[in-house]
Amino acid sequence: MSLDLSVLAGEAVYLVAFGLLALGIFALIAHGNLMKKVIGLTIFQTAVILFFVATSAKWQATLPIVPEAGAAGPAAGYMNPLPHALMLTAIVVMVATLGVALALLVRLHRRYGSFEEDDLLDRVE
Amino acid sequence: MSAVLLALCLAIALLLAVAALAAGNLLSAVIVLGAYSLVLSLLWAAMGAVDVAFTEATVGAGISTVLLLVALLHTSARRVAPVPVARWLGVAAAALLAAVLFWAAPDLPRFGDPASAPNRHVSPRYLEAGLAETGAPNIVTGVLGDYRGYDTLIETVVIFTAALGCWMLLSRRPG
Amino acid sequence: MIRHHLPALLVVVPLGTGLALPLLATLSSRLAWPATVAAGAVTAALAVAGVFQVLAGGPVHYAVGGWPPPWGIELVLDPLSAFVAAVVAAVSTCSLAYAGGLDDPALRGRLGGGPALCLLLLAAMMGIVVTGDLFNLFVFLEVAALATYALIGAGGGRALLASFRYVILGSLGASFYLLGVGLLYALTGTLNMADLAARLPAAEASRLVPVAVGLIVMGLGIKMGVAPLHGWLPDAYTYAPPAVVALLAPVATKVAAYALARILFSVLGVSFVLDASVLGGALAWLGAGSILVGGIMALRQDDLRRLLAYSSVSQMGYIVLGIGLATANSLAGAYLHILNHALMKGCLFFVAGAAALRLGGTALADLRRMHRLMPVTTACLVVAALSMVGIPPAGGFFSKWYLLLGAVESGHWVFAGVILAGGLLAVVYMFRVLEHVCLEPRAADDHGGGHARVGRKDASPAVLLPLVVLAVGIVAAGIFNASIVNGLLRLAASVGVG
Amino acid sequence: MIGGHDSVIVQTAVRLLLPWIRIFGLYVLFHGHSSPGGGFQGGVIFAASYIVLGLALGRRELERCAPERATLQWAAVGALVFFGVGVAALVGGGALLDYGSLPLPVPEGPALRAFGVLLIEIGVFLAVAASLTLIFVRLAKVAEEESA
Repeated sequence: MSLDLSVLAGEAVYLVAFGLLALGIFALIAHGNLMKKVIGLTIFQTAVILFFVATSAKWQATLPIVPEAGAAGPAAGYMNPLPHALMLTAIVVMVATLGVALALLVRLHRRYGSFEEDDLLDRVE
Repeated sequence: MSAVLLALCLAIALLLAVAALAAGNLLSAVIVLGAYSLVLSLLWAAMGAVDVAFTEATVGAGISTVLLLVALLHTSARRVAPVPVARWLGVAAAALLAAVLFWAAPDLPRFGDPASAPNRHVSPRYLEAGLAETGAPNIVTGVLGDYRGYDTLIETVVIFTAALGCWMLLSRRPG
Repeated sequence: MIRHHLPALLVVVPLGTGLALPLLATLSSRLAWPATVAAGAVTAALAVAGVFQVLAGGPVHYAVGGWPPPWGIELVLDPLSAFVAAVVAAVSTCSLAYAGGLDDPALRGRLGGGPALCLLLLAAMMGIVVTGDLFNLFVFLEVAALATYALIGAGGGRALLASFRYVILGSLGASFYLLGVGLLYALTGTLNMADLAARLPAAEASRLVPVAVGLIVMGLGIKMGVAPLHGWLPDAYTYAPPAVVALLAPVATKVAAYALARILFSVLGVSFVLDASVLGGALAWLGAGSILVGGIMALRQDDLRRLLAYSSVSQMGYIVLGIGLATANSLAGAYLHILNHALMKGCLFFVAGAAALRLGGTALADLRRMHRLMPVTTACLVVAALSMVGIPPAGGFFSKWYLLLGAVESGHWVFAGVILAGGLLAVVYMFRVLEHVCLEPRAADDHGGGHARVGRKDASPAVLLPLVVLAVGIVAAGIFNASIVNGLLRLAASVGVG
Repeated sequence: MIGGHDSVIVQTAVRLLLPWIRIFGLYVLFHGHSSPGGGFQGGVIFAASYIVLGLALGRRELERCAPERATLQWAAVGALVFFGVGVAALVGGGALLDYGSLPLPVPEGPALRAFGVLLIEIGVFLAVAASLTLIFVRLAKVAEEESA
């Protein structure tokens, strides 16, 4: 692999993460449909996770699984495991938030029969 | 890490995110979101974050999609207006956030640089001494379960709180 | 042993009880609230012991799992965190006792789910206060948020929409915070606050620092409910079950304010806030705006709970203003206001909940003749209102006094004016409440079985006891303000100086 | 759809599939020490077996296999296992979650720490599997009531 392409693809990871953040916040604010807001929120949260994982990468490194036998060798040979561990937690937080958000949405829909914020506001009054 | 695979996954992920948000039908939006999660998990596997990829595949592409589908299952209102209501406010917020982040981007450490601060500080100990100190060859398990076990305890509390919350919210009481 | 493990026990006690409640409730559902209150009381006792331990022996550092920081997670009990922990635990215990006494149907039954969520919320707030790790703070923030969403939504109906809005905004805020932490991590490679503080000066020129700080301030600002980020707060406080608001309103937003102060002063340092950036000024203006917007909006409300919610936006502004000015006096004032506002807002929302139960609503018109019907409750309302308005010896006067001193001595006359104007607004909106409370009902309202015939129907002793405790606390905080400030808060305010 | 699939082939295939999904979940749990996976991923896979069960055999069958109250209590038990290990270390003389001081008959050092991690992973597994199953059951139930 030529170095140029790796640099390009590497920097693109950050830029795509930022682009996804922008997309997510746009949907979160602009969409009037609450389900779409949830989808926007999911994209926003995954973009943050993408950013964290990107800080863990090292070219020419392998998975952070150290062979049982022998010494571990230099750290540069393995991906940085800390962001991985953190992002596992962040994914759990994501699905937990999704569960509660959907519970609220399902109850709102049962009572007022809509996912549209405007309809709900009308019917709530 | 393969640069080609990275670039490919990034492009597809971005496309799928746009598609999920632009879809005029909630059912297709949810399905596309599941595909987006799957591509992300591929991306993270390509970056060597296998544990994150595994979790994203089971949770993001799996459970989350199922939960979203169940919530949609019995509703008839699946069509959504393609044109969002508060478009200009959304554009302004997105543009501001993107502008600020792009402005700061040049000061980020180079992607994949083994000498960047996160790769030089704190984490080397996990890799070099983790197996000897925690007995776990999978260093991510060592960090998750031992070095930062407190986070993981609270993570378990997070999912329990969510279950308890759903239990409270979706009980048989009227409302 | 308890002395040594104190920072961990502050989380362990409420957390363990909260997790065990769904099992305990199988034996007897009547045990749920007493167990909850007992856990809260033990936590409060430990937190107060923590204050004395810190005063006697200096800050306590605790390495969870035995791993030294920055590799493991560190808990820190210093003057600031010990003070906030004691305030949060003590006021929450009153709130839990009140919630148990109220026996809100929205939280009843269901395997003790309601009290369990309240305890998990308390555990999460204690966790936020004692942690010395930025990512750990995020995880606790999410536990607190999830418990809050469920508790607000338990009100049903309008509370569902209010809760959903908070889900969206709150998760956005938490994600902003996490992204800010991520930028700092990318810059320095550490998540431990003390380690980060040591490594940041070398990287202060980086563009990542202001962006990260901005994101963290935005994220925590949403959680604090300062204007203009307060969109979720008024509806949530108005429609959530009264027992829940009694727990949320006094302490939940303060914990976010504490987290902001912790990060600004322990990680970035006072000099960064004041000199190296526009941050201090921006925060001060944010706080000042919040004081005025919240106060003016409170004037226009006809419902007691909604009025109090906007008043919270206004009072949080004082805390943010004090943090933004970052002088010794303004910080002491801001921290003292965390205590005072927790006490008085707790007291006021307890009154609102009791009134909702006995008088059938919290619209100002419903409160007529409350002074006859609920004399004890009304007396507590008056004490809290005096504190809110800033009349000594009620505590509220003193925190605003220190804030005013801080503004004047640093030459910020505009902010001094805003503090006074905020007080004036509080006078108007609180006296409007008192006026309704003391009004005789109109003859037209009294057709058949109105209030007049029922006579006294004050809340039950189980509800009145925590209410009276808080009212006494308000006066005590005023009387002992000098010893609190000089003994503890001067130390807390010196965190990050130099 | 949550009323159960009407095809005998689907129902039988799912019944045959379920044990294998659960065994894979347990494998991911116990193998997380040396390969990707662990309590969380294993728990998610285990919960997936109940979700598949609900989708194919119907909600009633699912509620028979995973009654709601019991599921919530299993989630609490899982979190309490983790919590209990942490507190046991504290009682054993170390810091909270310091597995090195767990009062267990395992030789000290990495072996004891690894054993502690295994115990907490079991707690995570139980909590996650039960919590996600409960969230699914509740959502499915309410969504279904709405359409009725």
